[in-house]
Amino acid sequence: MRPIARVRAGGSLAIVGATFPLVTHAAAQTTAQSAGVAVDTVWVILAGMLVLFMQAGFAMLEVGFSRMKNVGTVVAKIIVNLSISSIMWWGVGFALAFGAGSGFLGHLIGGGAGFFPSFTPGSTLDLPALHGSDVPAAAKFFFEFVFCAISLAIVWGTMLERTKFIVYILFAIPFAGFIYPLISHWVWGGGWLGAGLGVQDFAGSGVVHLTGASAAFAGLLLLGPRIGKYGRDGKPNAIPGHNMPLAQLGVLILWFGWMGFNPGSTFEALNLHFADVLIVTNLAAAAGALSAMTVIYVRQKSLDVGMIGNGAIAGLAAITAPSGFVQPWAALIIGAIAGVIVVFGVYFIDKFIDDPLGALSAHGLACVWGLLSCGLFADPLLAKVDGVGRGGLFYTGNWAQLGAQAVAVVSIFATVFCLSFGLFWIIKRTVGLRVSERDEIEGLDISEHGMWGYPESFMPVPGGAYIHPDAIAGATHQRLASVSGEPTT
Amino acid sequence: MRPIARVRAGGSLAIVGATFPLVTHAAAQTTAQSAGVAVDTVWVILAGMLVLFMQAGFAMLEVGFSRMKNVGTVVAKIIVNLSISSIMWWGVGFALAFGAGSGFLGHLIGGGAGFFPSFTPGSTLDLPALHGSDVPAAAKFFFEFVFCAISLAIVWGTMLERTKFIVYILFAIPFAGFIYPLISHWVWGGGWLGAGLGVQDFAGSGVVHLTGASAAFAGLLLLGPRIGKYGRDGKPNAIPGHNMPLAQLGVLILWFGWMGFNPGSTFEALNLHFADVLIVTNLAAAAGALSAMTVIYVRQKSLDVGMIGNGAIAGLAAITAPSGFVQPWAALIIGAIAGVIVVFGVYFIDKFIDDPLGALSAHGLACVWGLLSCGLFADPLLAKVDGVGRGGLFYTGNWAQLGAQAVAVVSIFATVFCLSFGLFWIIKRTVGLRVSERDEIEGLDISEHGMWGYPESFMPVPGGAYIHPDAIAGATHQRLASVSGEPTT
Amino acid sequence: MRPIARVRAGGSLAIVGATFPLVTHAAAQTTAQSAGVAVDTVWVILAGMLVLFMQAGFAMLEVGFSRMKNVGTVVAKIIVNLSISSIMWWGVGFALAFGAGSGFLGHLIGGGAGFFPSFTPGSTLDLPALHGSDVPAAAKFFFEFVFCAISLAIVWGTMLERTKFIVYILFAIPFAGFIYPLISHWVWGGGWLGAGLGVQDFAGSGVVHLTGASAAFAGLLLLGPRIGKYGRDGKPNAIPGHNMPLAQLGVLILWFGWMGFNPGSTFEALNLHFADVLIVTNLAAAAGALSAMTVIYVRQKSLDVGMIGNGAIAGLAAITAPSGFVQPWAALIIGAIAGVIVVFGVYFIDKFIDDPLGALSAHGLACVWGLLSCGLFADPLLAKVDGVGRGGLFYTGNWAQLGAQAVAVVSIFATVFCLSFGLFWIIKRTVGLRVSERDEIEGLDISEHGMWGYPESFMPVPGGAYIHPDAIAGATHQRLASVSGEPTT
Amino acid sequence: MRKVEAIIRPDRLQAVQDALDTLGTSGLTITEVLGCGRQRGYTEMYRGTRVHISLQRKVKVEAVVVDSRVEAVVEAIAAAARTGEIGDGKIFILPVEEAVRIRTGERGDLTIRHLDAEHWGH
Amino acid sequence: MRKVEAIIRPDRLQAVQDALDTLGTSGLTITEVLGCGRQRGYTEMYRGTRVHISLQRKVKVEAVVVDSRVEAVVEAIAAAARTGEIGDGKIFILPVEEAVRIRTGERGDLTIRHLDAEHWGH
Amino acid sequence: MRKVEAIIRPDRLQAVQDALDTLGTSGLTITEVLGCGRQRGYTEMYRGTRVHISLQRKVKVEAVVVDSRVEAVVEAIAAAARTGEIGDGKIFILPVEEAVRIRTGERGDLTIRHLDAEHWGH
Ligand SMILES: Nc1ncnc2c1ncn2[C@@H]1O[C@H](COP(=O)(O)OP(=O)(O)O)[C@@H](O)[C@H]1O
Ligand SMILES: Nc1ncnc2c1ncn2[C@@H]1O[C@H](COP(=O)(O)OP(=O)(O)O)[C@@H](O)[C@H]1O
Ligand SMILES: Nc1ncnc2c1ncn2[C@@H]1O[C@H](COP(=O)(O)OP(=O)(O)O)[C@@H](O)[C@H]1O
Repeated sequence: MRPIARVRAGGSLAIVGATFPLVTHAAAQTTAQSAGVAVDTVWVILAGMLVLFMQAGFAMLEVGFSRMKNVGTVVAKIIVNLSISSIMWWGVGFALAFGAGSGFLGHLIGGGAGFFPSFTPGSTLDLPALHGSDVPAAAKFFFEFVFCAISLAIVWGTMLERTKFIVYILFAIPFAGFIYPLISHWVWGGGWLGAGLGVQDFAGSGVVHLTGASAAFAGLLLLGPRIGKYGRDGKPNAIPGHNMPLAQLGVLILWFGWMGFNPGSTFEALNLHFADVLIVTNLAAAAGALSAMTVIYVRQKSLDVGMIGNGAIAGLAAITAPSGFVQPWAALIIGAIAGVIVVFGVYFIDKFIDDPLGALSAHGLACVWGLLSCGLFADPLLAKVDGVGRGGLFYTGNWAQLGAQAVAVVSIFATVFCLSFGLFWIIKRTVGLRVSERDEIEGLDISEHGMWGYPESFMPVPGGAYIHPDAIAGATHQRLASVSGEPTT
Repeated sequence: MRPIARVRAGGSLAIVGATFPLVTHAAAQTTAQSAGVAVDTVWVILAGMLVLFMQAGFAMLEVGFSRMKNVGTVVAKIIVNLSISSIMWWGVGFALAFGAGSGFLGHLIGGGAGFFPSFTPGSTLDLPALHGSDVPAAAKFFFEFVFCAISLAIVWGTMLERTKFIVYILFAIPFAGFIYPLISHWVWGGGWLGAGLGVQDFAGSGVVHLTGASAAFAGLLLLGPRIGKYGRDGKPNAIPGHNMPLAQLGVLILWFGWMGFNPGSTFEALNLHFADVLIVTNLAAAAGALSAMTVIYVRQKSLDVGMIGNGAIAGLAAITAPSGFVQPWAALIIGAIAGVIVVFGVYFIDKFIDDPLGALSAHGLACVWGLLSCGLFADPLLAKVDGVGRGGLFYTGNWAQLGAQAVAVVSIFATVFCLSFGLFWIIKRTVGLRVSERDEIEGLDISEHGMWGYPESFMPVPGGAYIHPDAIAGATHQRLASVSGEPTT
Repeated sequence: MRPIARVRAGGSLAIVGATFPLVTHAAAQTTAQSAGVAVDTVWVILAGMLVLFMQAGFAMLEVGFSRMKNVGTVVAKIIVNLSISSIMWWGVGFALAFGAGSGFLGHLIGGGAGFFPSFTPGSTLDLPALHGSDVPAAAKFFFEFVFCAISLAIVWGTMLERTKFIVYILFAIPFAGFIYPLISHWVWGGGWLGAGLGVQDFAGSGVVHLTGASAAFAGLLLLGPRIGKYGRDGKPNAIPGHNMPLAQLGVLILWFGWMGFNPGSTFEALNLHFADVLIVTNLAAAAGALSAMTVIYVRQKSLDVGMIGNGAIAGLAAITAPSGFVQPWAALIIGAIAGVIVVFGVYFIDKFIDDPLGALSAHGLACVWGLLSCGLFADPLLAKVDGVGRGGLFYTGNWAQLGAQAVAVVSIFATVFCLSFGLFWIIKRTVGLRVSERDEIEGLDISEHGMWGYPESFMPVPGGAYIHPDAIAGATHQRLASVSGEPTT
Repeated sequence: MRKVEAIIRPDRLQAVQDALDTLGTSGLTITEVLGCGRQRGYTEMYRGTRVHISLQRKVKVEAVVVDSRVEAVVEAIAAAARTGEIGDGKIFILPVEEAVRIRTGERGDLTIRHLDAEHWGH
Repeated sequence: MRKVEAIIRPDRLQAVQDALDTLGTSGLTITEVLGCGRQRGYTEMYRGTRVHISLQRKVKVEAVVVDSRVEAVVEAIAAAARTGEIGDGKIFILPVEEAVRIRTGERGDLTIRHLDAEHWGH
Repeated sequence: MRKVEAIIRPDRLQAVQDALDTLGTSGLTITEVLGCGRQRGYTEMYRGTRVHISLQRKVKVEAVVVDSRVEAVVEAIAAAARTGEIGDGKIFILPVEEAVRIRTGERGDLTIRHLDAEHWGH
């Protein structure tokens, strides 16, 4: 609402103050404090928006690596899954992840507060694990929501070109409502991994990416490869997608969005830590792209475009966990190794599993490396700033942090894999995971969505001049005539 | 300018202070206050930038729903109309909408200040309706400008694939210079609807979207359908566009941009209200997408990709008015109903009017619903926070607010429709609205812009290797030879 | 890291304080001051992110103006060059540009500090030229980095469709590591042009765009035109690219990003100057687009889509230098003249040099005009605010500033051109600049990257149903069968 | 049997289809082609330089018909495709020795015998 | 020499190629075409309105073969392309008077003589 | 009348057009096709896996010419299209019984008579 003169912000707050204790508190703060809260909130919301925009990045990346007959379903899926996450996170996910837990159970799952939340300006909720940040509950809610939606997007990025649309819906509900919140609680919500073992996962290599990739792995085992992916000899064939410019636009959008993903995870702007995180993030992306480029060139004597992009994503995914804990030089090493991992990971995984984007490597393997790398490179000073865990092996000579990180890797993978495998198995036995062979060959766009994603490329319209027969001559002229008054015929 | 050491911000402000009273005032503030103003300004500008970026969203949406022969004109139109709005808003629009009005006339139109404005750091203007916000005039100007440009974009989204380019220019000038400012003044600028009746339109379901859709409706009546849209039997044929990935990239960009559109309309960050608005906005989009998906699936047994995107847009458009006034649960209802409205709206309108994107439904009908929904769901507490109107029927049992909203719907529609119809009628009688039938069939890109938007798809270049005959053999080698010194031939 | 309860920001800062003097200083500040620093930092980082996102804009612009056979290499190049800039800027570029210089040498080059920097929350570096801003060194580093990457992107935008990929890598290293930092130091880093002569270049018409364009000019002279660009008669043929929607999406992204480019160059939010800069920037873009549209229409009777976009870019490039110094009315004039310059510039340059995007005009000529325009239109008050130079000729009647601007144009062009020509000459004599004639005709995607950027458009896949022969019948069914448990066949 | 091969303007395709529909034909095959003939290329101005467009977009319509229907089909196509301006295209008649319906293995005229003049194609 | 011209379903192309491969043929030329015949168009519902799709995507396979091989080639194509449902397509046989191999200038049957049945094409 | 049907490399198209231009022909029709023959497919490496490309992009040039000009046209095409490497393509000559100019309804040789050797096509 445009602030009409009679409605001063201060005034309105005062009015509301009587009703909302927290707002009263806010009004009682000095202006300085409220400016501090506001700048923190603007920062967290801005970062969250960038992460939201990463959905467009995933959409373009997946579109680019799909064949033309399957592009409409990709974008529909992105929008539907973003929508389902929005609602599930509001309903139950946020509460299970961050709502106050109690006693021993609190190490496993939250839920003391935050189901179906309402918000008023500046209102808070009982979110013990997030009390360190002064931003209002709404900002915390939003920022955590976009991470959940990203994790879900990672699951689906691997299952392109053969999955029934209903599967996306059926799996998204429990994933956004329970699986992701569970892991999120373990690491960030006061659960046994984060608050307990001091696992370092600054922005979610484990919580977001490894969770997504583990679920994807379970799904892929049950789903099987696209028709034509493996030859009679069992060797993989490439199915190179249709549009590298859009795919790499996706990479650039992801790179841009990651500038919110990691730096926003400071959950505040006042301590200025976010600027450091940003630089570290950017350097890892750069190192990942260059090292993947080099490795693939050495291996196949060509500068594979998609793999350069994969390298950047792997660098970003790997640095996600350590981004708040490491120095730029370490970021370069972490990113460069992620770039190597992603190439060999794609080579290896492709032999057995049909993962069109290489997401299992870029998000799965690279993130395992990222999580572990905290145990090696974490700067003890930054660990203190962030208040989680301790310095890494190379600083302290101590293996403890590395051990904690390994526990996180194993427990996240095992938990998510088992839960997801069970869910996908049930879906497979009931409604099925795959479209029919005929639908797969014709393309999902026409078989599931009733129209190609590129209608003119598939619809017979020679000359590009689609004119319906019924509309020829007579009819057209009549109709045009009725649009009278036009001086130019 | 990089801040050279000798140029401290404070110092420079002091220098300027003598000249600009307001800046003096700023310098006199405590640092705390100035941090508060700065954070508000950063927020408003950030939100405005996101809204500006929505132009790219409209561009991609319209490109996707056009045929390949008409895509260049779409993007040219977006850039030109953004440019015209920029200049018209600076020249007169802003002043007419928000410049102090006086007496009775002030209820109808502003204009006491703000024509051809100049700005200096922190300078203000006499904008009584916006005095509630402490951000400088430049920030207010920019934020209001991007809304005007969106409203204009909505007009044109409906008139694709047959409109003369000159029409875009001729109509944009009075629309951005007068029609939009008029409605903006009525609701937000201190006019009879907002300041008078207390009409609630937080971010412009009425001011921006209904205004755009009403003008579009007038234009469409005079413009007529594309050749081939209606068969000999008068029934509509689908003309499904050419590129769903780009269209849905457009939807995702719009979704992203709407995170600035609604939350930015708080015009401040300090009261933290923007975070709530954001959540409400996101939930309505989600509900809109899912309900549209469900309805269309039930109706035609296919998951129409475009309609899922339309649902998200309808949810967003509907929540625009109530976004500052309602709780998340209400947002879900508002969004879901908008998703239903958009499907049936497209079904119905398509029978009579050729609106390629379904914008009349997504922006027009959904926004009428959005405006009215304030009268049902507005939380009295939030109405107090925003300082406009009162609680809705479901909270208060009082029909007053609903009545005010209905008055807004009718008056905005009637006014904009009549003004626009008149303007379009004049344009039609003078230069004409439509291109010739031949040009329409050949495509607007080649006929109006001299080159296809997809040159390689239309230009005869077998093998994709466009080499001009003149350049073959001799000439080429000669030229290449002149680039001497190359060791590799 | 999610802020776990025990980790209050204040607390952690205090802990660290002992070690990092600057952080101690920060902790000693009043909360108000720290909110001020935070809001400045959020603003600078936000602006920097928008500039980073401009890489996607360049990618789309270049993709759109390339032929389909050369699009993969474009996006690969963007990612690789962004990566190289990231690392070179971290290693040496930033230090050479902004690290304290000393004595006479300090007028030419920096380097007293900032090589391979580490960052901790709020830490500073000895960057005398940037002391005017209170944001931490990490924010300064990031914002300056994105400018370097843009300058490099401008170089390559001109050399599309015939350059060897290795050339991008070989030239990027010295450009990002030395050439750009040199110019940056001269104007912004305390060197002889900025601190010495008081040259006004608010956001880099000279430092970023002219530097990029001058290097591009040198490269183009040695590279030569694409096969087919010039006919036997020596006259240029158009090679119109393949995708205007993506190209203009690029323009819209650039327009959006420029809202960070210029306004972010205030390096602070507290003085609110950035809002003015934003308005001025937007108006110049608008004027550029409209004037280019008008001129091209008058010249060739068609509304050239690409040229409208070029006009917007030219307007933006021109206003970059004066954006902090001029009033809106002047911005309209500066933008409009840039729009004229770009059209005639493209006409003229195209006769001799093959510059696919017209970047030499849009970034080169328009920026020369932009730099000079400061000397004409700079408002003395704003010159004082920015603390650089003085008012322009039209305000003061004094030619001094115009003279300084001219010196900057000449010295930047001459320096960058000579250094770049030398480098490109060496590359040409060693590894060569161009791909072979056969590779150029086949397209760089397949010859250098091993796969087309649009695989389905080039790979023989009739019917769009790519199914590998080996996978037909037997194998497929076998494999599908192994994915057992599916109830639907 | 004869193959009637017509090169026509893309925007006349629908009219040709309609005409053959009315006549009742067994089938059609359509290809997007580029052509040049009397209708010379043209030059567009683009950003101040010329673009030579030497080939026109055309559509090739092929119908294999029994000998007795050749004339009727040729006439129908010619009438429907004609605009009277240069570039209308050509019709060529080629001999065909045999036709096979893949689905059934049938051969000869019956594979391409005319259907009743009902509305195919939409 | 004869030209065997088959209009087939796009998703049978690979099978046809394989069949001809096994048989050993000298070459093939493939064109993407649109067709209509017995297999009538269909109507999709899209946003509540109909989309008439009157033309089907087909692939035209052309092979010029020596007279003695015509029957074998026709049989092979027909077998590989058959699904038994309407829309399988047609095969036409046209006379060819001469063939020239551009590379060598050779003429006549030898330019299209069969290769040994090795695996071409992949 | 004969139809000269040449399958050539895409990047030789311009040379063939020029050659026929010099010769003076009445018209050409060009189609993008895929071919396989002696020039076998190849395998690219892509992200560590193979991509088999079994079909080559070719261009089909069709010119219907009067009998007396067939040899000259074939020679001209062959000369212009030749690179000497495998994959240069083939030229086939097919009988044509009749030609109709749609615009005028004219029939026979005159519809495809040679124009003076002026520069068509650009
Ligand atoms: N001799 C020919 N051989 C093959 N195709 C031809 C021949 N002559 C004309 N065509 C085709 O017919 C189209 C129209 O022919 P054109 O000479 O331009 O017009 P018109 O037939 O009206 O004189 C050409 O674009 C070309 O595709
Ligand atoms: N007379 C014909 N002339 C040219 N093409 C034909 C003819 N009849 C059929 N075709 C082609 O064959 C395709 C399949 O024919 P159709 O009649 O639908 O199936 P079927 O041969 O199984 O009865 C058509 O789409 C069309 O491309
Ligand atoms: N018998 C044939 N029938 C139809 N097209 C053929 C035949 N032989 C060759 N072609 C076409 O000619 C092209 C080139 O032939 P190819 O055998 O590869 O080279 P060359 O003619 O130089 O030996 C093939 O790609 C194919 O399109």
